[in-house]
Amino acid sequence: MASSGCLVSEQKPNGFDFDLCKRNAWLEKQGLQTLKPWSTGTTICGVVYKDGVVLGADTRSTAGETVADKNCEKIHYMAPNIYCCGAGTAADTENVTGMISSQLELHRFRTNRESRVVTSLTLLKSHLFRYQGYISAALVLGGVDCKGPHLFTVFPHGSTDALPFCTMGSGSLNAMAVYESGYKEDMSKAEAMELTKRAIRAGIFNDLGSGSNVDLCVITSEGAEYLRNVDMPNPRTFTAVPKPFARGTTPVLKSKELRVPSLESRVTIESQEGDVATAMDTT
Amino acid sequence: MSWSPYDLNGGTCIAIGGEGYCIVAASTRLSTGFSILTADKSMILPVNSKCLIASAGFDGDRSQLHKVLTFRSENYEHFHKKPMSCPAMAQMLGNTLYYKRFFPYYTFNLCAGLDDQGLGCVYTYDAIGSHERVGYSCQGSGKDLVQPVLDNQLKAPSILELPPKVAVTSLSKDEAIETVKIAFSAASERDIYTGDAVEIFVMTPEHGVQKEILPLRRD
Amino acid sequence: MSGVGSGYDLSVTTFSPEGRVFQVEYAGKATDNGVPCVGVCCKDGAILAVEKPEETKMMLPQSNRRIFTVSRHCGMAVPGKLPDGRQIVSRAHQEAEQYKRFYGETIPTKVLCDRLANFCHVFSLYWSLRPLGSAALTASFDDQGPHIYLSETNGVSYRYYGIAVGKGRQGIKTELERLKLGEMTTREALKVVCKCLMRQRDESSNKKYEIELAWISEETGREFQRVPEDLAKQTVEDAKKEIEQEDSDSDMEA
Amino acid sequence: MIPHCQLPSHIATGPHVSPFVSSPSHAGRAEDLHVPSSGSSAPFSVAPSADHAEASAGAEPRKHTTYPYVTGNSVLAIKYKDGVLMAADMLGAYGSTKRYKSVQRILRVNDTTIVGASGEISDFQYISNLLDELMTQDFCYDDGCTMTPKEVHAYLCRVMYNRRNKMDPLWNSLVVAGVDKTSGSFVGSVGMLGTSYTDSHVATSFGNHLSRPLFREFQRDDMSLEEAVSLMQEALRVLFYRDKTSINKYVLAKVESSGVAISKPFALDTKWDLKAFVNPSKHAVGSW
Amino acid sequence: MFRNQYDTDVTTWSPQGRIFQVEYAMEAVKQGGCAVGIRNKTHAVIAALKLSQDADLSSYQKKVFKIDNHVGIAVSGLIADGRILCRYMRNECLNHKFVYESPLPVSRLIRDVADRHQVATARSWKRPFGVGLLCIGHDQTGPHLFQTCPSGNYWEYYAIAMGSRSQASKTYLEKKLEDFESCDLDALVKHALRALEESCGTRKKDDKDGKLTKDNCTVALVGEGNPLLVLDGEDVAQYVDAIHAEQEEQAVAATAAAAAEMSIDGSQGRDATADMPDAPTGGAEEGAAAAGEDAPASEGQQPMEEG
Repeated sequence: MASSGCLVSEQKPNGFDFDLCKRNAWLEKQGLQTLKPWSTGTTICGVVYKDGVVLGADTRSTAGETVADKNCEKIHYMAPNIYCCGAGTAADTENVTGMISSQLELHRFRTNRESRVVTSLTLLKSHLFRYQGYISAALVLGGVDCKGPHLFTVFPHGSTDALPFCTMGSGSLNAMAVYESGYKEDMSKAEAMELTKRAIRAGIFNDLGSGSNVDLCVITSEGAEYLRNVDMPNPRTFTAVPKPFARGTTPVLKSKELRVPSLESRVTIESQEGDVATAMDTT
Repeated sequence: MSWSPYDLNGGTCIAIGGEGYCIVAASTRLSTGFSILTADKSMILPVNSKCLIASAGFDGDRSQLHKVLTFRSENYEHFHKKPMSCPAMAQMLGNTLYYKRFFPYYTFNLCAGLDDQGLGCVYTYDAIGSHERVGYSCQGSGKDLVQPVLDNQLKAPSILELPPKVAVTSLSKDEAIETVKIAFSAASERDIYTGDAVEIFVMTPEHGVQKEILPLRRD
Repeated sequence: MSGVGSGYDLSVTTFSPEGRVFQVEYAGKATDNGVPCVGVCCKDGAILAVEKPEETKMMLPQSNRRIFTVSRHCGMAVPGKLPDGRQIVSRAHQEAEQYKRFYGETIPTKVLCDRLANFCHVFSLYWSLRPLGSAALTASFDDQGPHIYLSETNGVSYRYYGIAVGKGRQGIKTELERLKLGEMTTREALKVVCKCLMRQRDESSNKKYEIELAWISEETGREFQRVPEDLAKQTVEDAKKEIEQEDSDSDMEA
Repeated sequence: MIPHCQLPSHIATGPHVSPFVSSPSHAGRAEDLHVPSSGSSAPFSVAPSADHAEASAGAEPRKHTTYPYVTGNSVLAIKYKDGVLMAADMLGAYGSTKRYKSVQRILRVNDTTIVGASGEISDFQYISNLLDELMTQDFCYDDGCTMTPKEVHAYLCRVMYNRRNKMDPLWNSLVVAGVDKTSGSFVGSVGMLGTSYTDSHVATSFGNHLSRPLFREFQRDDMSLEEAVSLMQEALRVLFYRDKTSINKYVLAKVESSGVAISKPFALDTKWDLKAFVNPSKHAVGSW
Repeated sequence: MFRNQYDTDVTTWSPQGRIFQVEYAMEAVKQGGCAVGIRNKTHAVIAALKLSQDADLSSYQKKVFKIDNHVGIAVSGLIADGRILCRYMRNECLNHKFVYESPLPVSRLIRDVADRHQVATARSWKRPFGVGLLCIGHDQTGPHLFQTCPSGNYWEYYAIAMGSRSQASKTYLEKKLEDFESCDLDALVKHALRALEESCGTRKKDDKDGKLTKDNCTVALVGEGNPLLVLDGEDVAQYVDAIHAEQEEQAVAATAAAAAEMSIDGSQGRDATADMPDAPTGGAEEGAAAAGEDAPASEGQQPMEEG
């Protein structure tokens, strides 16, 4: 009985296993310094206008308090008529959108039809739901299909919402303030773009997790326009090239000559001036 | 809900001592969490004509500390009829910090000025008052980014060298100011708590304390 | 008789054989010989007035204040030794503030004045202290209406319709008794009070005088205020004219 | 009358009693000042008090207010051409309950200064009493000196910081606004830890996220009163849309050199029937 | 002598309601070096005459103190007592600055320090402070000039003098009172110094003791946009020289005028005060003796240093 009990306990239960997540939490409590994943402490947003959808994102990605990438892309391709902004852990947003994007493409090959935004939404939320929020991807999904323009938000746990405008990420409140005060019904493309640009700028200037430039993506029934860095409001304020060190700044304390016969035999050294040690010094 | 008596309000400061000048610079952004509270709050206390103190860290402690130091320095002037010298101020700052050893001021300080030979002197501290005299130093949220740049660019003699040399940089004043500007514009590119503007105080025996402001990224 | 020179009057902790504490009485002299202060309670408020000799024109008018505000609803005039009086005022302020902090309402005048009398009394109990050479003439307006109280250095405190202390107090008191203060408004009483003070002046000295006036009434929103400068000036001038008029009338009658 | 030497303990200043830098001038001052030594009052430095003795090792330092009970939310303030404008709603929330709906969170301090508070209402009432006592002092001195907004701000910074030093914080973020005869408009803020700043615009709690983006974009120091009011209304409206602990009942206060005016409570127009909101997933059939 | 019963203890009232100990303390003020204060619309100035123990061997006793950037005092009487009050005032100002980040209103500071004076007159274990203070300051209500007294009284003035032979200075000030309010800062300083010189006693031209020199006087000034400035030595020399030069000129002019019109007395400056009644003459110690029989200090053997 005892041995059979042992066997039973080693049997894997059905479904997902979150043992590792629990282990990680425990380790962290013990004082383990967890790795800082790059996250897109981010402002992303989107708005539906008369003919389509405008998505917007900033371009800062951070690792803790340090900027990891000053001009990253947060608006991800899902399908020719669907794009998705991602906030959260960069790796999660990139991989989730990439994975679903490839599924959509396979689906298009199979069905020979344009992808539907709702299909994309369903795939995303099913995937995220299965991981119970451990995949930290907060998304703004927008696109235009045969039914018209669509805008959705997807939360890391898999819940979704269909909205005329929405924001996500650490700068979501800042961007939402702009949307709430500036949103009008039946905006033109230019108006929607301007409003979204302002919303992202609000995130850039008010949220420390967001920064650098504004990316926009406008999707209409005609197709998608990916507008990279439409606004670059943060030029460097001071530039000076640090002076190079004069040769000999680092004193040569001792030198040792190395002969690498195999190298000599294979490489033809055209200039014979100077020995190996001085050649290294110039680096 | 747990309550902490501390907050971190970000910001970076740099001090450089040279021959016949001293530079103290600090960013002016005050933030909490991911929010900017204000873009224009000075972290530098001009104590007197001989000494400047820059403090990064928690704003509440900083303002208390700066007030206490001003209070003491004014009393010193009343009794001594002269401004407190930089080394004296440095020692007092250390004592003031250590006095709160078990409920520390959460501030990271630089005390800089000119000594009686007109040589720039810089003192760098930890939060509870340990300090040493150095040729240049850097504190605050952008410290990890800036300190290597200073080590590389300032060309000051290493403090490990024997016999010991005064660790002031051999750079000219203008070169040093430019290095500070480079360091801050670089830090504001990569440190999210450093930005908006940097105040640069330059102290020379001839012109006293002069202030310059360089705008930085605001994102 | 024990008294001056007997040795029974050197300490506040010494009784004389007749049962008097001379030191307290001597301290009272400081008030009696000091500037005259008047307080009157009217229909709708109360007035404090102090007459001070003008020492030199180099001094700022109003620099030598004897009427102080204690809280929004209460103020006091201090006769006698001004520095001692300021101690009473400080205490009164603390009492008022502490009462408000504790009970959330303004201190009733009676409570305040009793506490001040206690405060003064303490100074007459110990050899190491001396009785205060001042008193507190309090005017206030609380939910019981306007009040005038006098808390004295010997530790007593009484409420009055009208009272005068300092030089010439007897004459002023006699004049006040003749008036129907309870039927007057504070505005009307201002001039009357000024006249009382001016009549008792020592005309032999050529000194110039200044009258400090403060009031609290329905008109001031039950807030203790010094009487506005122009009104005070006008009142004093009117009073002066009326006195001159009355004097010439009585001369004619004579 | 109001001895300056006797600083009330809530603003007790720390610097006089350092054993390290005791200049002789300070000898004998401690007794006058009622200044608790900032070191000894710090809970970290001393053994836990008797009632916590059993939990001495690794015990939490003693904390007083561990969370607020009845709270008010954002306070907003901006400068404009002739003065400053401040606004707040009138909710006193008990957790998520809209418990009190007529809480005045903007206080007129004197003719030049107003103070607004978010956070614990009872703590704000205590602070109101402190300020009232200060103003009564000014009234009693009757010497033409009244506190400027800057002084009120500095004072409140000390109050907040000293309470945090005692690990007994006043659970508020305060906004001080006003107009000074000499230095013009003033807007400043101080948080419960003593973090303070001044700026052209200030917002506490949720307002820092939702309102300041609008202020940073549109506020100018030379804007007219009308512009300032409409900006403020816009900011309040956004807050009402997105802050679950706010109600549509506001008070707006203005300070100009002529004095302080605080409005009666009012409500803003709101719009909840944008057609895109009616059924946004109409065309997204198939999802759930 | 029955009075002696009542004049030895600060907690004893005399039958007339006086406290002699306080009055004696006020005598100490009268023996201190003279100090003069004046204010105009924007500024306040003090000028003080420093005494020295021995004109050749000792330094002059410092008697003007900076309290804060907006307040300064001159002390007459027992300088050591003055220093205690000075320290108290400095602390008050610093404390106020610490809490409110603004200068302490001058009138409140003076009221506090006067209350402190009072306490010393009402405790058996204390004695009254033997100093009077002239205090200048500037705050949000403009420039101020105050005087305190050992009794705990204080007054605000447009112009005042205190200390030994200050009556002569007061006479000058009263005469010129109308000019002060609108004159400029330089003129104000000169007025103060001229008034101070009146107190120097002898008016013989060549007598060094009767003259101000750059070494025996100090000037302090404060006003709108001017933090307190204390001028000593070379800094006052220009003012002292200037008033002396003016006096010379006037004297020359007067002589010339007198020569021209024998009958008319055209002098304005120092001659005008020559007919001052009872202007005391002589040195500091004579002054002490002249202070009257009430003065407890015996001649030439003062318990504390006066200044």
